[in-house]
Amino acid sequence: RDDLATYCLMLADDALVASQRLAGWTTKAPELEEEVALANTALDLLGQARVLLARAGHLGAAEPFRHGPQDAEDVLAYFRDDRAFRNVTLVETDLGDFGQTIAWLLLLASWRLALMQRLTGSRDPVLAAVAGKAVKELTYHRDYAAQWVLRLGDGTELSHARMQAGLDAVWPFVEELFLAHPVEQRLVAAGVAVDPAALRADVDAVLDQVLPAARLTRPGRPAVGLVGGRGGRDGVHTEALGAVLAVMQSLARAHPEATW
Amino acid sequence: RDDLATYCLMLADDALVASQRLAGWTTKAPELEEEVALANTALDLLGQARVLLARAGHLGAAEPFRHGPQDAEDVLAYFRDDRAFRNVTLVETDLGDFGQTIAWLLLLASWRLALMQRLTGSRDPVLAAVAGKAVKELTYHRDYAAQWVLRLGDGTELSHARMQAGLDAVWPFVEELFLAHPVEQRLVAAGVAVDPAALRADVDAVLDQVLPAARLTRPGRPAVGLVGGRGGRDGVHTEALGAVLAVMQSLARAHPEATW
Amino acid sequence: MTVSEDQTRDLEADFERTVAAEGRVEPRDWMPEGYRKTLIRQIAQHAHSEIIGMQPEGNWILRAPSLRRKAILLAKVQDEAGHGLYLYSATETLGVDRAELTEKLIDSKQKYSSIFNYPTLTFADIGVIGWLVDGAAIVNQVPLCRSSYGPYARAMVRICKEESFHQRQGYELLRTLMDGTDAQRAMVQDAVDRWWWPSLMMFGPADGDSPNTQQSMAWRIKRHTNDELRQRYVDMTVPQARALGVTLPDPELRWNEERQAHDFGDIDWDEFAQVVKGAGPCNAQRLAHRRAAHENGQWVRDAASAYAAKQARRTEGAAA
Amino acid sequence: MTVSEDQTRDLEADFERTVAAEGRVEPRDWMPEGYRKTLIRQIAQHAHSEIIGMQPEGNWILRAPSLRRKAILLAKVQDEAGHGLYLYSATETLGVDRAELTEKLIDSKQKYSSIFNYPTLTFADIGVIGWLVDGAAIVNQVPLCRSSYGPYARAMVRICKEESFHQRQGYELLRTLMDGTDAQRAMVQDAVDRWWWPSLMMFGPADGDSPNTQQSMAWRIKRHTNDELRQRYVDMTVPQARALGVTLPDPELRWNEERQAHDFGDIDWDEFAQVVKGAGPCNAQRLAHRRAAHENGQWVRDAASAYAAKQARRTEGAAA
Repeated sequence: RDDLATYCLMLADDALVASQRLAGWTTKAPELEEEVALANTALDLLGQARVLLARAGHLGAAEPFRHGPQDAEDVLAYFRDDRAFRNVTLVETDLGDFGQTIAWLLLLASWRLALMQRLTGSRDPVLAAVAGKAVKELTYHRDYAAQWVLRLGDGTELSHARMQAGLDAVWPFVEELFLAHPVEQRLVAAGVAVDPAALRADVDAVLDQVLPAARLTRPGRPAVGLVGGRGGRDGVHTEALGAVLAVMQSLARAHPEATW
Repeated sequence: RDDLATYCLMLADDALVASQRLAGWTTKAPELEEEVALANTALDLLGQARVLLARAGHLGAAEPFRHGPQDAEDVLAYFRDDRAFRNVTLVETDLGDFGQTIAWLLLLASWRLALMQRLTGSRDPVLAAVAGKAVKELTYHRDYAAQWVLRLGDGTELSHARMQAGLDAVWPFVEELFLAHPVEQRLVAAGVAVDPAALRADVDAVLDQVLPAARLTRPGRPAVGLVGGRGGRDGVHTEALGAVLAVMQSLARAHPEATW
Repeated sequence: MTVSEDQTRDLEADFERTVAAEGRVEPRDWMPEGYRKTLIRQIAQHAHSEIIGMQPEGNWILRAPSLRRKAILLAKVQDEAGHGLYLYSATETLGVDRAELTEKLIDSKQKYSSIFNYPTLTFADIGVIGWLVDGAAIVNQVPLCRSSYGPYARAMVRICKEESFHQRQGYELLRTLMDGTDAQRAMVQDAVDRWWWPSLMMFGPADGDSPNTQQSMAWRIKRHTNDELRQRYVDMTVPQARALGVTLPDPELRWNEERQAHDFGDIDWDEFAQVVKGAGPCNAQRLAHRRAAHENGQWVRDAASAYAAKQARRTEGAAA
Repeated sequence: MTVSEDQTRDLEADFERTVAAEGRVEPRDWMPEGYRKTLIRQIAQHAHSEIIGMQPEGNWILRAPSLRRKAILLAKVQDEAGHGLYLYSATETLGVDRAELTEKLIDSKQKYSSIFNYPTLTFADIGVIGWLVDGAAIVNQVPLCRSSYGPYARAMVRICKEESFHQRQGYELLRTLMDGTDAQRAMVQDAVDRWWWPSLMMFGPADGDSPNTQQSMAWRIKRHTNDELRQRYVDMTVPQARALGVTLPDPELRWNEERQAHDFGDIDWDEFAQVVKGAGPCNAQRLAHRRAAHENGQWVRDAASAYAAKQARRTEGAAA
């Protein structure tokens, strides 16, 4: 039960933090169509996060952080410190320019899509249902990102360089996506969770199709190291997450007794 | 007494917010000497802010915001919302690139120096003493900024364009520096405060000396308007301040019962 | 092909008949140059307002204090981008494209609603923008659903539907805050104090100072004068304010039994003039933000064009 | 002017005598090429460490939870920039300038202390960096105050003085937190858990794996082996940890009566190797940040040079 709550937090935090990062593009996108598409992607991820946080809340995950009358989803989103967030560090990285954002989205959406596709077969019916809806959304996100990878990679000389630089910048965070946390390992054994290691082939297949068509090179940069063997799933994040949460949580924490 | 506390907050908040903005340059300056100089300026302003906040605290200004055991200066810095900050809006603006930062610093330091020079004659001995120390610091800040305005304005074509653009960007916030708030007006009558309107000539004298030498044009852009007649001194700020304080106050507010 | 003077006269008569009979003018129809220009100016200004209007609300997306409010706000701002898209499409039917209008906006050659030159200082501002600003927009826009120009009228039908949804969400947020803590209630009153007068200015100058109104009404682009709409808005809003429990910041506001309408105080037309001419609290910020987004996106738009051109050549090559 | 082999031999003998007699080598003195290169590499690496080391601490300046701590932290980071300045000046006496070394840092051709490739995750990390990281740095650096190369030795005297001030401030912050709330105490223990092992790695590879140590010691650039210094650091730190009330995360750590020193567990040399070769938690971030600052500042440095050149021409013109 604790494991399941933690697993819900992992999947929720990935979506919540990614949504927060994407929402930072609002009013700054290169074209109105992108404004709409990025906001829509942020909204889809926020929706996934909310269902999963609510589920974690039902399993008791919000209680240690509760000081006021808020719903569990808000207690978990606004009153946990960064060390209690369980997201992979990829989602918390600064998104850089539009090229880097697109690289980030291609990797994130391909990986999460592969995860959610397998999760539709989970023995946990709630997770299976969440995954079913998420698959449709993530398929759209991945295809949107792939289209832009092609346009930027095979567009102008400048866009090619920036697209490659964006891919290089996010690459060190990819390896963590395939590491299994002990909680995941236990839930995989129980038929509830998905083994992250199994997702590598799916992500590779997307990259093998998209990168050559976009004239991009698969980066060779080393993965970021863990801190004493611990990473985002253990609450050991990059320095970026603290700053993201400082902004996100500021108003809610200024009024700990309020609901909105 | 309330007026005096408010006046201390005005002068303190100008320095505190400016210091926070300048501190944002740390590890990002164009050269190590600038790293040291900008940090030093931020430190001087922070020092001025602390003395003035402590004074406001002695006059009771911190009590409405107190929820924990912190010193008055920290209660005032960390537990007031942006609407209770009394700084002019110039200090809260995004500093942009190094050219804009230098334009901002030239204007801020020239104005605050003129203010502090006059404040050394205040009937309030604490303010007079604070001003005496600040004059030395601000003279250095102004001269540092003026030197860079010359280098950038009369450097390369690119630096000239960026220096002019930086000056243009901060210009709309200058007019507010010379508006007298009713609190100031009352304290001017009592011989305690400085009339902001009287500072214009001093600032103009600096600009008349520096701008032509740097081949820069005095901008013609209109001043930013007030909101229903109210500005920073009334707690009506730009959208920038909320974001600055969200970050600045995040950790202190996460531990309202702690001291550090 | 040129058109003779006789033909022009016939076309003009047709146009006048269509408009007078409440018919719709469509893109392929002949229309007077003044009508076309007036429409382009008005629709572009409306489109720009949607796009610039995303900024004051966007200011709070990252800090929205609950996930539900974050989702609502993000969806609303996304809708505004969508409104901008329809409206720019409507101007395209009149022969000007989005890129051209964006340049005009950025160069300050076309305007947007001056309400968006005020800052959003607290989260209650989000509710008040929904209630008052969207409310005023709806009063302005509902008659435009019957505008004589077909594409504009159809865009407005869709936009008005979404705007009233947004207005209800804004009001619901304010309801929640008024039922909340003292600090939340104070936040709402403060926001109302700041937005009330600017919302009255959204209807434009008083009728005596609005030279274009008569022609626009004759062309059935506009259907009511600025002052008529302003009065309708005040009369609609006063009971809502009462229900909410907030005070509108106008000591002269009272019911006039004789007129069966509310009297209200004088608008500060100097402030209005200042904001219109570019010296409002946020004019420089809004335009600089939009300009930066546009310039930072140039390389992306260039890449998309280059890629499309390559693809077209490839398809051609494959077909040949 | 070339130097004959005889002369070189004489100079070399002079140099060896000076070094053996604990004398100081000064910039104008002859020195072997290997000595010069070793010094440049070591001083540059030290300078780079000061500059990169500003980043993990800089991460908390804007969020420092009291104004006093903000001032202390800002002053400390400023001191580090100052240390960078002295050290780059010391390399200039050896014939390489700062710009060249900065390029080498940015291109990953020179290293910096790998400790700065770990993230600062809470404000307690600021205290622990002061206590453990500056503490380890001092143990490393105090002997360098007697380095055979004069400018380096003098820079180190000043730097060590400031470092011990920083170390005391770090310890004092931790004292305050340990006297504070449960959350603050937990924060300190968590930070100690993360920084202890990396701080042991600051002394470099075990003596058996450190090929350059012998030559550096002969030249009196270094005075103790890595393992000697590491042991001194452990022995110094254990009682401080006890006084503070934190647990060092090493179950094998215990006093060895026979050795009159602490035994401690095995360092994870694989992790050390990973971080050194660029795959630590923050290597990419630290270098990208430094590179961005350097590139964004190029136009400013260019302007300063252009202005200085103009001024020089003006002065010349006036003099002629």
